[in-house]
Amino acid sequence: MPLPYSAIVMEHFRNPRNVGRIEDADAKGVEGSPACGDMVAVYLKVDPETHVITDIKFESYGCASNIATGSIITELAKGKTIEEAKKLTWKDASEALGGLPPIKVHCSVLAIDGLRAAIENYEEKHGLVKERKPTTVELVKKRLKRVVNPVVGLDIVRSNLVKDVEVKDGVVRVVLDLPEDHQFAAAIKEDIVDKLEPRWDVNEVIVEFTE
Amino acid sequence: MPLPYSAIVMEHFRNPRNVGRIEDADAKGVEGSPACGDMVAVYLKVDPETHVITDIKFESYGCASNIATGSIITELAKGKTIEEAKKLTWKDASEALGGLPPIKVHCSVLAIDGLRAAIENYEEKHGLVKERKPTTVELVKKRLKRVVNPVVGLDIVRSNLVKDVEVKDGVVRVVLDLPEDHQFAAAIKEDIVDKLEPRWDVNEVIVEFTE
Amino acid sequence: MFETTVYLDNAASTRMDERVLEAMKPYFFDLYAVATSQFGYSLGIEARDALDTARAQIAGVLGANPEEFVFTSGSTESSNLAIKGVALALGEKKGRHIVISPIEDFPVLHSARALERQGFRVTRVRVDETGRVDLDHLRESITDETILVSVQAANQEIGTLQDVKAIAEICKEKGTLFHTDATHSFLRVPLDVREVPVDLITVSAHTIHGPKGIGGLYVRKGTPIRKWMDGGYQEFDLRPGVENIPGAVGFAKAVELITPEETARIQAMRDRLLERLLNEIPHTVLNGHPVHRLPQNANVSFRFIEGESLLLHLDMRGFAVSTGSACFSRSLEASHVILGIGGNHERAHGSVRFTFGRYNKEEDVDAVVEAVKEVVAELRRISPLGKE
Amino acid sequence: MFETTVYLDNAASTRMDERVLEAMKPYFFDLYAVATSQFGYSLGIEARDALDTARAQIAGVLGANPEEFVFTSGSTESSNLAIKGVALALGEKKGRHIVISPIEDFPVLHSARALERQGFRVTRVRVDETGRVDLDHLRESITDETILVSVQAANQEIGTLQDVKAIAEICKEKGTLFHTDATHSFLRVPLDVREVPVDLITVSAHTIHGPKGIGGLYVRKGTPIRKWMDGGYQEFDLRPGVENIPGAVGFAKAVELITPEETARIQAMRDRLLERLLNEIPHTVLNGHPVHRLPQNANVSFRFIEGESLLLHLDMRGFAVSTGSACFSRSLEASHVILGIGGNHERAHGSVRFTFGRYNKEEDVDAVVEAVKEVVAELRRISPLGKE
Repeated sequence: MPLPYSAIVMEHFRNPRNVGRIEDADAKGVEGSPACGDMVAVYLKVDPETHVITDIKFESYGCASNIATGSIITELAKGKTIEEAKKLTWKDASEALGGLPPIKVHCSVLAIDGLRAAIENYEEKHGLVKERKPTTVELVKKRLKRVVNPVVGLDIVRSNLVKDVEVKDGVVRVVLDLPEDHQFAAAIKEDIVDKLEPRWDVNEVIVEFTE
Repeated sequence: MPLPYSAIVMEHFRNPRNVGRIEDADAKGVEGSPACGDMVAVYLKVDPETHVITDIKFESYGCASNIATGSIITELAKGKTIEEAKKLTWKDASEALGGLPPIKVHCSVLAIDGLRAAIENYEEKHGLVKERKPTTVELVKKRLKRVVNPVVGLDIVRSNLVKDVEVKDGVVRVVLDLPEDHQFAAAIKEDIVDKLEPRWDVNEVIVEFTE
Repeated sequence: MFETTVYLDNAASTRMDERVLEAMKPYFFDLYAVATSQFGYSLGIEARDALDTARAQIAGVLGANPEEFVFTSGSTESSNLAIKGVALALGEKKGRHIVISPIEDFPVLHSARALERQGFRVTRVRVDETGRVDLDHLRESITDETILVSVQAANQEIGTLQDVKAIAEICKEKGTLFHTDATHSFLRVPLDVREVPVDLITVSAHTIHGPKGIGGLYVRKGTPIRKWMDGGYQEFDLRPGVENIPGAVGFAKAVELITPEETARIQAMRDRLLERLLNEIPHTVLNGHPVHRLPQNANVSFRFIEGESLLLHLDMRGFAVSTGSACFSRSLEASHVILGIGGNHERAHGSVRFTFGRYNKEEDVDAVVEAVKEVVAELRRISPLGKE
Repeated sequence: MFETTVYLDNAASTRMDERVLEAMKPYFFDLYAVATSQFGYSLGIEARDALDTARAQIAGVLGANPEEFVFTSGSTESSNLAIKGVALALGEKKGRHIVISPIEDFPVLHSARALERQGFRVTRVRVDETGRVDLDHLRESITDETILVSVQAANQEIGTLQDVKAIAEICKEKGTLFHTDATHSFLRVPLDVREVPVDLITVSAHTIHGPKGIGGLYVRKGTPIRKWMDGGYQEFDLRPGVENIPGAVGFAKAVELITPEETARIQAMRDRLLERLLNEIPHTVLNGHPVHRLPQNANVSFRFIEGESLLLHLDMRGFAVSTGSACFSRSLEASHVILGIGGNHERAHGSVRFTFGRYNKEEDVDAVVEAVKEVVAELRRISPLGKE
């Protein structure tokens, strides 16, 4: 029976590790919202000398892949320096979990984003932030590589769904080669907005369809 | 099981009466053609004094209702005067047969037409023909009452299918309130043409549809 | 592999009744011919007879004449035929405007959208927070160009029943046709075309323990509608294709087997479930109407948690339910029904639908409640929400 | 009531195989859930698994990938989807011209007519007196605006096989899509999409001893086609509606049970029938192609007599056959196929089709021939034709 979730995912879903809050956390990151249907909060304790993550917990309002990814990513981050932890990707989580359904990248990547947000929060608090990069077409495209086209299981850039990108006066315009009433149009659009809207210099994200 | 044909129809279909030719017939009538899929030939022997039909035979190229009607109508006509026989109708045949499917009037009425044609042939040969009536709108409508609308089992005049009739210079134009691609459009059209085209003063029959 | 013991997704599809298969069998192996024209061979005429008998049975429970009921492949096709068939018949003649509710099931919703792409205007009539159509707004929405109003008899997710009679009468008064998708209410909530002036009704067999792949459309005599699927002359020249006679016979048998007593039994189970969930689990809200709802449907939202996770946990415990969460849906979109009645995304994501059928047992209701209580508590423990 | 002993109308529909029902049963009573999204409950995932397995099996015998095959309610719907779906996708973009043969079955013939009413141009390519398409005329007919060529693989009445490969290659060369209705040739005449560049293929279960109410459409990957029936997101978002999983599983089982040996056995019976009829009954002509024809099909015209009467007499003797006579057809029109290959009305009215299947027995062939001889002689005795 082709279950969408691997045995490891199911195990982490049933018994998620590192669940809860750290009341005196050194940093906290929250990604998503009830409105988008998935939300992850990540709490960190970091050794101020070594920048090693000594404790990490997460909370999840989301589906199985979201919960399992929160569980595994906190396991992977624990004991790493924040520099190392920053480099953890969806692919790392997916590999550790024995695979994640591409159609659910949307939900699972949120846990990685939560970890990154917590690390950024730590860096900000501790003056470790480098200069803020402005949002360019190139940077947008890089971000869009984290949005998956569920039809083919590839990101929307590599699967040639992104027809055009424009950045002007804080407005990002993305044109997708997809009919507006396509089965996954709304989900992909939401994902794109989620990825770009939090940028410091972005006021509006417009997603357009070719049909 | 709702068989379309009554037991009497089936009996006459299996064992048709009066089948064959009369080689020295006094008159002969043929209606239909292989092209329209039904054809009936009726042969008569008539007593020249009493005008009583002393012998009658028929041949049929047609479906069961055509064969059974040929069988019954020859039974009914035998022994009658030609004046009496002329008055035999499809209804008489249908009643004697325990009912005929309305959808098949097209085929069964041909046998009655065959009998009438044979009688007309006799009248012509023996100088009994009255003045030929010209084709008028009224006469066309009367004839159209012999064309059945299979959808409702009523004739096309009474079922309000005939929207307009025009007679001019030997051309009869009939407008039907029916889409041209209706299931029975072709069959009804053919029937109308069959009924009107043989008239002595009709050169062309045009059937038009409203859609 | 998990063992599902309690199936509570009877709105999606139902277990077929063994008696339905028994009724179908002769048409697989003995009377397998197509229904010929009446002038065909015996086997075909007997097949036609079976088809006509099935048709008469189903039409009968709607108070309709046999020739007012055509078989289709299911309710999706029925609703396509109703909406697009009327559009084909009247779009040029009368107008290019239709009215639907925003919480219709996909066949109606997306057929309307297809017409919009062809230049039709579609009005989505207002519904209140329980999903009931605003009758005044409906009345205002109908213009001289309105060729069809399509409002469901019962909602597929939240179970809300519309006042079909009132809607039908408004349509009649305004001189427009009225189609209702009764897929979920058929035989569970009475509807008689002699009392309600509805013109077109979508029904299906698979929601009443009948076979999949067969449904039907009631078409009131004289309704202007054109064939939408093209092909042969079957089904009064309204729906072509070799007739699915085993399906039709199975459908009729399924119709025969539904009784008011069974519906009452189902409603009692549903009532007990709903009462316990709402009373015993905090932050739980009912979706849909408290009174005007399908007897077999319960739909609630548990705050702070997401439906797919809840569904998966229940599945591991042997209970099959459905959710309006985006993560569960094929389109990854949250339920348009819950959003359509003014609910927010959280309410949609946390919504769970329990629908009962013939094979549910009274003793399972409490087991479901206990499992839901446990799982909701566990997921709330994990959730970042609802804790301040 | 007559007892039909020998059924020779397998082109209309076939007796279902008992093994097909056995394969379907679990999906009536155990795995009756809908195929949920992959994130549904176990029962739904198992249902999906069954559906996918069935899909892979059927796609496999066409040489196709599973995701290139969608289930429909039958070949009528498949052909509607193929023709109208391509028209929706390309009508605005590329052009409004399609090419069909004049002897297509009703779904293709009438879908094309429906497009004509919407302003499409339809070219009906010439066929010769055996029903084979004139390939030069086809080549000339395809213009830059041609979006689709739809030519059947085998004719429903006269059994003529088209040179599907040659047609496909012409279409490919000309850059137009090619759909073929293979309802009657499926599995009886090989067709592999890896060898033949066809884009869309209509198939059905009920002609191969499978269930009624289920069919399918092969859609080559990348083919521009739009959803035609509106509703949910099933079948790769190309065909909505609750999946008929028992039907799909039965279809796959039926596919599995067809063997080349069986086809050879059927052809041998057909050959013997045809040989005897043509040799022993004067004024009898073969309809269709003597060589390029379906192995299960025999079609002859007996001059001077009408088919319905012949059919009825054969029925009384226990033989079920079909005729192109107008009196037999639902529309009271003579066979458009026989007229389309240049036959006259008499030839159409006197045409009789004998189609064989799994349950025919060798020893019945001679009995059929004897009965036909008797009946033809009797009807010719009654007939006014053929006597001078």
